[in-house]
Amino acid sequence: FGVAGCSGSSDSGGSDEQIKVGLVTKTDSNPFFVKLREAAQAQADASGAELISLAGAFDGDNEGQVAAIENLVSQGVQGILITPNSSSGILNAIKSARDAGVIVIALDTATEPEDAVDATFATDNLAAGVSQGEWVKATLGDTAPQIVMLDGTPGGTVDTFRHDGFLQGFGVEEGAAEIVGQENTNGDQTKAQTAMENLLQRAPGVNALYTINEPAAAGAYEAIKGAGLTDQVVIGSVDGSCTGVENVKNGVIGATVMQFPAKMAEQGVDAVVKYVQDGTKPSGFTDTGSQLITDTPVDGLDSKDTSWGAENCWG
Amino acid sequence: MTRAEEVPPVLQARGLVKKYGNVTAINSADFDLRAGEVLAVVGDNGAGKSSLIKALAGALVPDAGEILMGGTKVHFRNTRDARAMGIETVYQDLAVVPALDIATNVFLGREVRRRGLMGTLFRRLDMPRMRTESSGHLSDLKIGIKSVSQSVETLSGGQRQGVAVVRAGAFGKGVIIMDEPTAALGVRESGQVIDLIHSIRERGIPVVLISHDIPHVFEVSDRIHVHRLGMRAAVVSPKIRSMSEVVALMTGAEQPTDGERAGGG
Amino acid sequence: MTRAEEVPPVLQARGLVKKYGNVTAINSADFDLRAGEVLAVVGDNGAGKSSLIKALAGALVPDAGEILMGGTKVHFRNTRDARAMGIETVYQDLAVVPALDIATNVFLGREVRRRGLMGTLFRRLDMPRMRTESSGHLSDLKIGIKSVSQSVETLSGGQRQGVAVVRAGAFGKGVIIMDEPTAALGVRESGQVIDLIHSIRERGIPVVLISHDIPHVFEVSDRIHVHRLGMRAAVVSPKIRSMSEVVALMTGAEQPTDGERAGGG
Amino acid sequence: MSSEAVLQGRSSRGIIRQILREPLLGPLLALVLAVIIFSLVSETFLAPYNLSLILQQSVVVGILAVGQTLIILTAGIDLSIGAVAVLGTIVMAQAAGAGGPLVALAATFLVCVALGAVNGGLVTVLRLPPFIVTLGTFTAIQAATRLLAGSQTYQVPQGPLTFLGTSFSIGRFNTTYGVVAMLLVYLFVWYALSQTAWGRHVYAVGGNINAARMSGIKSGRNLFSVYLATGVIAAIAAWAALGRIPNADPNAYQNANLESITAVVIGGTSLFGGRGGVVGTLIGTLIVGVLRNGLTLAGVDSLYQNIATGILVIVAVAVDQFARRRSL
Amino acid sequence: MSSEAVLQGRSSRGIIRQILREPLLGPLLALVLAVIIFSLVSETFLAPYNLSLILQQSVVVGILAVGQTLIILTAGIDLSIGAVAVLGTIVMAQAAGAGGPLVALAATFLVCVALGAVNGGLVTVLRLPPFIVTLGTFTAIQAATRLLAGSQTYQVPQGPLTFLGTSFSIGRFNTTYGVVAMLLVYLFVWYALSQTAWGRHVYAVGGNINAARMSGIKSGRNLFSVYLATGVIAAIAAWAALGRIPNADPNAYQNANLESITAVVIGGTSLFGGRGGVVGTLIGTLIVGVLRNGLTLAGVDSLYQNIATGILVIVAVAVDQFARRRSL
Ligand SMILES: Nc1ncnc2c1ncn2[C@@H]1O[C@H](COP(=O)(O)OP(=O)(O)OP(=O)(O)O)[C@@H](O)[C@H]1O
Ligand SMILES: Nc1ncnc2c1ncn2[C@@H]1O[C@H](COP(=O)(O)OP(=O)(O)OP(=O)(O)O)[C@@H](O)[C@H]1O
Ligand SMILES: [Mg+2]
Ligand SMILES: [Mg+2]
Repeated sequence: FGVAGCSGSSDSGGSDEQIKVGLVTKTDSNPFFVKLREAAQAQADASGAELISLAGAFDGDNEGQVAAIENLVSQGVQGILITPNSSSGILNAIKSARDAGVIVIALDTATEPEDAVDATFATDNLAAGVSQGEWVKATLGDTAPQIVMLDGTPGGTVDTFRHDGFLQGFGVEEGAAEIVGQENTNGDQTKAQTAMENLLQRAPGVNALYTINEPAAAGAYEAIKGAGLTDQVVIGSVDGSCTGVENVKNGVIGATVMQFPAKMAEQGVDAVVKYVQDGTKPSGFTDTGSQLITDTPVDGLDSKDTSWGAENCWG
Repeated sequence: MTRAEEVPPVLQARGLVKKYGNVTAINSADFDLRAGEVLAVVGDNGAGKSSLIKALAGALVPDAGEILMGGTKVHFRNTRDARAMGIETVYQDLAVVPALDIATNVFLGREVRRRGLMGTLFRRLDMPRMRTESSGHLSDLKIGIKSVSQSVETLSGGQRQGVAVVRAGAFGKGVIIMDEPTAALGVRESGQVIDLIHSIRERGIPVVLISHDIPHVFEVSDRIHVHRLGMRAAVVSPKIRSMSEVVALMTGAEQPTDGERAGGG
Repeated sequence: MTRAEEVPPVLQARGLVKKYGNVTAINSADFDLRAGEVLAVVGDNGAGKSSLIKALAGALVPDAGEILMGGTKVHFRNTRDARAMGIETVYQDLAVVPALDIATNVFLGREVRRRGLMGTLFRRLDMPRMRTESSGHLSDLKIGIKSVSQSVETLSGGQRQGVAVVRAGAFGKGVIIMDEPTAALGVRESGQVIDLIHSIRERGIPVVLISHDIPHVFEVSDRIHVHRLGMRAAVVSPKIRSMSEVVALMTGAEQPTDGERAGGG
Repeated sequence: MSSEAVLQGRSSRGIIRQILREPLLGPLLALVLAVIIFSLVSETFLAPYNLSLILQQSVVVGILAVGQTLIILTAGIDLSIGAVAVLGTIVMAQAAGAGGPLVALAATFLVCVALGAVNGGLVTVLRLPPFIVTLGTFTAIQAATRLLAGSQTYQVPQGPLTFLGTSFSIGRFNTTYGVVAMLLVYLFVWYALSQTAWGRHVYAVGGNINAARMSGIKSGRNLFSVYLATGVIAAIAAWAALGRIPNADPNAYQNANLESITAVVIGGTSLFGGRGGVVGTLIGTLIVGVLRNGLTLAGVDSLYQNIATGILVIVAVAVDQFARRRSL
Repeated sequence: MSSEAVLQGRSSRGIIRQILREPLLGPLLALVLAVIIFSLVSETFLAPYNLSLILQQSVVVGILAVGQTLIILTAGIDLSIGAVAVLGTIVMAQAAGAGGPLVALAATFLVCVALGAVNGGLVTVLRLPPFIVTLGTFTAIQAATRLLAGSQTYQVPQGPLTFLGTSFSIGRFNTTYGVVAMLLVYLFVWYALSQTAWGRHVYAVGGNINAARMSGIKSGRNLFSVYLATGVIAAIAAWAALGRIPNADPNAYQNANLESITAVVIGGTSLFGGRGGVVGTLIGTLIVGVLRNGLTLAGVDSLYQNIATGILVIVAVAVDQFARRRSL
């Protein structure tokens, strides 16, 4: 049966009308999404479209995202850009939006199945994780690894991809003896600091550190610095924010994997505008790419230095 | 004293003890209530009167001692146990729920359900009936209250006391205990409570009355239990002793006779 | 009546009105307190006595009417304003903070600081002094309390009342108002309060006493303000009227004389 | 019930009076005000489809808020209610795979009621403060849910488990059975609270537990039953959640506790217990839903929406206070 | 003060009695128990370095919990305190760039106190329930912080702003000025609460606001001052936070409200107001810190840690209740 589409509000179509684009991010808080929002806003302004940005209240707020989609459809937008919280949780809402004639584009995270949306512009988070893992492994060289993993929120799609990617790139299995500690940080620097401080008490020999994002890496670094172990631990991260790149430059983080939220947002807004103007529907998965940023490159891994990073960073 | 030996007392306590930290509120107290009598309990502030009757009403579990009803030992874990044995109490601190209306307070814990399916299956309360009955009881006591749907917190001190008295008076079947029921009441209302006590006695139900109002005590009671320093100092007869003697007994200025000390009254 | 015309009353009210929803608690009430007198206020439960004195003490802001002190209009927005004019009150619902200890309650709102730098700069309280003083005041009233560091919630009903009375009695400079101060007190403690009232009058401070205890009222008061249905029905002299006449006036069974009705007393 | 109402004209007026006596005027005013403003700002706001959306979006938190009202009326607070419902969705989805929808429903109700019993037991038998008990169980249940779910979400099949998401029409008004379920939960609990002895006892226990005990109310039993009832309500919310999103996610509804408390408090129920009721909570729930929907229709971004919501929540309660003070 | 104490032997015994009269035995027992267990499980646990770590980790929430204690003593609750502190860090970092460290500190204290005044004004002047007021300001302040910060975190330079992160040694025990600041805040507020009229009034207002008012206490003014003080405390917490991590992040400390309330309640302060104090809160803060640290040292995974923490929080309070009932 499925949820009935709305008829009252899908009076879009006339291209003389103001183009309205809805953006639904996972949260308002993560700088990554803030960048996404800003880039989308800039692009919308440039194309003369109106952008309404909404967000879930926390990572995993499917209900909030569903309500946001419903309200945007009711509002009369022609396209919705969404960074879905869980890859499958909000498919019904997306389907009714599409049934109502709204085009839906996934940003940053693909839905599952991927064709639940019209198109996807995203980073391959697994690949980003793999880059981080490969670099940390290569930098460690022959030293016997003792890995600590500072995850974000257990069960989040992005979390899972990055985590698994790191292990794959590093070449260890989940649950291997080399992993000496793991904590959830919600990507919060203060939680990461506390977690790392406590983990260092238990596993003072740690030498490889996976972090879900750059704030977590910054928090962990404070802990490592406090314990006087900065030379011992190789820190990897993902994001590519300007603060993060700055941290790579200052040696706080060894390497980070940069994503390109602005690209996703710009391409997403363009796709909606184009659709409204001439009816071209976007489709498929577009990888907006990721780039390893470090000042200590290793052979065999493609990387850029921090001055390139500083030019291309976000936030 | 012969009568007392024949019929066992309705409610009796032996050697009750209750301590709060290092304050001994009840200090090995005895208590006897005979069938059909009005027993006054008098004593200084802090003598332990309220604590004693709380133990008798199940509102407080004593540390030691025993309570007997009709000669058999009983054990009250809470007020419900005591109520089940027919003991109804007006507490000094009233035990009303301020935010609820008067009728609900009067019937609290013994609500009346509708007749028929509505009551048995849907368990719907018969509010109209509870309202009518409570307002009847209140006007019997001449407590002038506009509406029984008013919440108790809007009542004057005396009106509240009236609500608490009505509650016990209307439902007591075995023993009715009143802890200073007239303390906040006006002359007329106090008079009504005294009348109520008389009429309860006429129904054959014994009453325990705690009061600081010695003239009232002499007007209504058959025997007077004098409480001092947490225990029963004496039981005296208002026919034998004068008011000033009772007051002297309360303060320890006068000593009871041996019979009085033993609770013979 | 001549004396009253010469010196303006210490505390006076004209046409006070206070409504709660559709209940009129004070219905255009007048009030006069003369210098150095003990004025009793009597009336049925719910007559509006507490509401009236709350208005005089600043605990309640009347909807209409005016209050005068020594002939000049005053406006009390809260109890502090009234206190600043020397009016101290014992409320019927006591107004104590149960979780705080006795000494703190007695000195609440008028705490004593240490002498010297510790008090002025560090604003440290002089707890030992406050404890000593409160326990002195309490034993003056013969209220037996083990320790003034005990919290008020552990006291018996009468002991609590004693704390509230001590508070007003110790600090009143202009007018002392007591709303049923002896309601929960024992015979001896009540007697002490009566003595306290006498000694306050001897200090030249006028007292307003609300009480349902007519013998007490006749023992202590100079004039009796009879309150009925939210307003002053009469002011009578205990020397002219008998106890039963006053009770009849309270219930409306008897009519006051014109002079009494006018408040001449 | 309607013939009864005719026969008992006096008492049904009593019921209406009872409803009106709850301090509802303020929340109602705030709700009406919000509706009027948003219908002026956006044409679509009053469209039946949009109104139905608001209701649908309120279903899960709205149901949870009923349980929260019960607990708050007893002077408690339930920080675990959202976590219990989320665990309920995971249990339902996993059990559906193993044993079919009926087993899944039974398992969910069982688990939620059992957790209600744990909370209730700790509060009544050990006499621990509800805040701490439910904070503890919240933390533990949330972690247990994640362990149980692994790092996965679980799809549930269309059928009985998603029944509450099915929509139907009454005239032009299209809505879901979930909305009906929510309204039934409100009606049922309203009846229990205002028309039965059990409900009066809930108020008495919350208003003055000593007085309740001295009046012979089995206060422990009453309190415990409230926690059990809240468990049942959490299970219904879990069911309704899978109707909205047929995908059980261990990370969902993390704010449900705070949101349900907000709805209760905006609805005029006192956090100190003994005063209030579910009618106010329904209005409180709707106020929150209307704000979110209306602000989006007005084209307000979510950060500005949050600022506006924060301010409007305060205004809603201020209106309430003002209305109450006037009516005194 | 020490000569004073000698002269006033009786009153300093009074102080100790005062401290002990707060219901502290339970929390203390729970803390000692936790310490004993963890020192058996892990050798590193009792190492001075590790103990210092626990203190350092407790600094920010520990300071916020002092403000939370004040508010809860007045029968209120502050859901905004964490958000105020986070806004404080952003203001401090941004103002440091523009005007140097002293301007930054001044700006932070100003902003935090102003927000305290907003909360206090709404609670005292409009008489709105603190839960709703601070929920509203929490939502609004959090959104405003994110708008103000844009997508960025802000590095602060080493210097006065990170002073509270500087470490120093007393013998083998190495700690930071932040820890000292926290202990000073506790000492100061303890003194104010227990030794001054202001403190007695806080208890009176929280215990029975009508009685307080009738006793002539300026209850509104007292309440307002509590909110102002809490603003000051939030500013100190913001300063301490930048000492811990010299990087202001608009997304930090999202759980600080709940964590501070938890510390207060575990410490034995009643959510109904008028009973408790900051000594208990300090113990409560330490219990939470010890649990987190000890469980990690014991090698418990974080989800299992959460389960254990949830259960242990309940156990800590149960021990308290039990101890109190025995001592009655
Ligand atoms: N919960 C408690 N904690 C500590 N002490 C208590 C408690 N309850 C009562 N007490 C003490 O026990 C003693 C007896 O109190 P009780 O209330 O029984 O006296 P009473 O004779 O009823 O006095 P009154 O005539 O003033 O009502 C008092 O000294 C009182 O302080
Ligand atoms: N807050 C309130 N809300 C509604 N009605 C009230 C309120 N306070 C008092 N009343 C009503 O006002 C009337 C007068 O009350 P008040 O307390 O002044 O009487 P009183 O003469 O002191 O009686 P008592 O002798 O019983 O103490 C009563 O009918 C009471 O119900
Ligand atoms: Mg007593
Ligand atoms: Mg009165």
